[in-house]
Amino acid sequence: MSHNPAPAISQVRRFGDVAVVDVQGDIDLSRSVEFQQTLLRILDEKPSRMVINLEAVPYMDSSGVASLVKVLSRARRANTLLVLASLSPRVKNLLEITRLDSVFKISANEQDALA
Amino acid sequence: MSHNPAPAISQVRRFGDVAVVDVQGDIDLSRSVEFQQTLLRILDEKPSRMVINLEAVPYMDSSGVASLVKVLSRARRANTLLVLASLSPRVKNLLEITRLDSVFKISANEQDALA
Amino acid sequence: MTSPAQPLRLSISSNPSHLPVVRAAVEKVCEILGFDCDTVGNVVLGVDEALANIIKHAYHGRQDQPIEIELAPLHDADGSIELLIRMRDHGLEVDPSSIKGRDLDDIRPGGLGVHIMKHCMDRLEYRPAEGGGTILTMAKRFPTVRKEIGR
Amino acid sequence: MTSPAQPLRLSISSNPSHLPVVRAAVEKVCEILGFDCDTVGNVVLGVDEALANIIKHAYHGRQDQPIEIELAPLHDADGSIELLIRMRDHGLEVDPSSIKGRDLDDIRPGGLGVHIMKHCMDRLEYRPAEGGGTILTMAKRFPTVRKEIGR
Ligand SMILES: Nc1ncnc2c1ncn2[C@@H]1O[C@H](COP(=O)(O)OP(=O)(O)O)[C@@H](O)[C@H]1O
Ligand SMILES: Nc1ncnc2c1ncn2[C@@H]1O[C@H](COP(=O)(O)OP(=O)(O)O)[C@@H](O)[C@H]1O
Repeated sequence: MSHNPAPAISQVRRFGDVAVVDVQGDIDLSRSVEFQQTLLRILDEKPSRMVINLEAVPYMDSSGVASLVKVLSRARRANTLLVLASLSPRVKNLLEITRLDSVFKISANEQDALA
Repeated sequence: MSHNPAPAISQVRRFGDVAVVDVQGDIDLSRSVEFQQTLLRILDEKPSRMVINLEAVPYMDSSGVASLVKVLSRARRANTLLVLASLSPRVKNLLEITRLDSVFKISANEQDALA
Repeated sequence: MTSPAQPLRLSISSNPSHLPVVRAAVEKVCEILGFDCDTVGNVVLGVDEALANIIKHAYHGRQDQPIEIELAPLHDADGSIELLIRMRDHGLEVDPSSIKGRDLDDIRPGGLGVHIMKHCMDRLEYRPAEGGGTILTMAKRFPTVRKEIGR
Repeated sequence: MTSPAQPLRLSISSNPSHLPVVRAAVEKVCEILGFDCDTVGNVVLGVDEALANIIKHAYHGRQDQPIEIELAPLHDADGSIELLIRMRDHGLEVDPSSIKGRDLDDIRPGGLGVHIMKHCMDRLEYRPAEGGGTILTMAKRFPTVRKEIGR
């Protein structure tokens, strides 16, 4: 359909040196590159913690997961704690299938991710 | 896809001689015949009022509207008051386009329809 | 990052159970193009009514006949987009002038499809297809309203 | 009222922006067939991963190449349904034996698609197509669980 896809990151909220990133819409091959680039840019500011709120992401595929893995390894080097929050059932299923649910720190909701 | 479509009427609730009919799912050419037949069967019991609750109907096309017009004319002959309740935006739009919003008695919600 | 418009095609048989699938695809195309919610609803409705008429009138209710649907977004220089929808059947050829909506004041079941299609779309054109059948072209234009601020 | 199974076809170009449209269509097909929610999600994911691989590997990221997708529900005598999904590309022919998932313990971006497809589908078969390109056949079977009581 070849239109500018809507940006994956709808909002970044900052609480001290914690960044909470709101993601919006399906993350697939048409949006994962932009998704990753924006996340890496936020990481460049070296927050102590980065919470990726996936509540508004009904669907993700392996390209989105690959972006998250890339961001995780960069976060580790930068000493940023990366937390995924509010996974929808399909995103949760994807992380289980790829056995990455034990690699990422995952919180049921944003409060828990900030605790 | 040619599978038995799910029945259009998910439930009929009776309050004295009032029948409240819960409809579920899109009503289009693949389901409007069954939709109409079931409604006419309920009318055969000559309720004083029949409320068709369309809350769970995201979409309807002209075949669904045709069924409703058929049911309305039968209801008038049977002295049953027919009320459509809880229209979704698209169903409301359809009735406006076809100018049938002034022909049907329409209530914003079920309570109003029963009042 | 705007890429050129690329069409998408669906081939279904004239079975009403395929209509929800086409609606889902059309809805998603409109969403991706950035159409507002009311416009999406109208395009979906217009396409559904056109297909229902092909099934009922061009194929007299036969459920195993082919229908091809093409969805082609056209990006204009002024930034507006037109979605072009082409439907081809291999059924009864029809005199385009015979396809018209009825008087809405005459309240009876049926006879609303053409009226709805005209209301929902900007353009509507029936023409005989080479090799038999009919090509129906429908178009919906709308300005690009994609916000620059993240949504 | 059961009608015979009829296939539905989608033709897209190898543009990732078409993926959401295919997912919406596949999801609706699965819903109509009565698949449970988890199964629907897995079929949608399996199809999306297969298409992403065609775009990335068979077409090396070129966005204007053709992909055809066929969705065919097969009704078995025992009341179960198998959804057969066939995808055809005209790209680089591939040695089916070279397509395999990687070790999941090796945590790095990428290399997950084939593993996901195998997990999501019951059957998966790549074979060279006549005239070039590849045909990928995927199948998902599940028992009919449609309740007799209205839902
Ligand atoms: N695709 C078509 N092929 C042939 N005739 C058609 C087609 N679409 C519409 N018509 C004609 O136009 C008339 C009006 O159509 P419509 O407004 O949809 O009402 P209805 O389908 O309920 O009759 C139909 O009765 C039919 O004679
Ligand atoms: N449709 C295809 N055509 C050619 N090669 C493919 C295709 N699908 C997968 N492959 C090969 O299989 C490998 C594994 O694919 P996959 O598990 O999806 O991981 P990734 O795509 O991230 O490399 C790919 O790297 C590629 O070499």
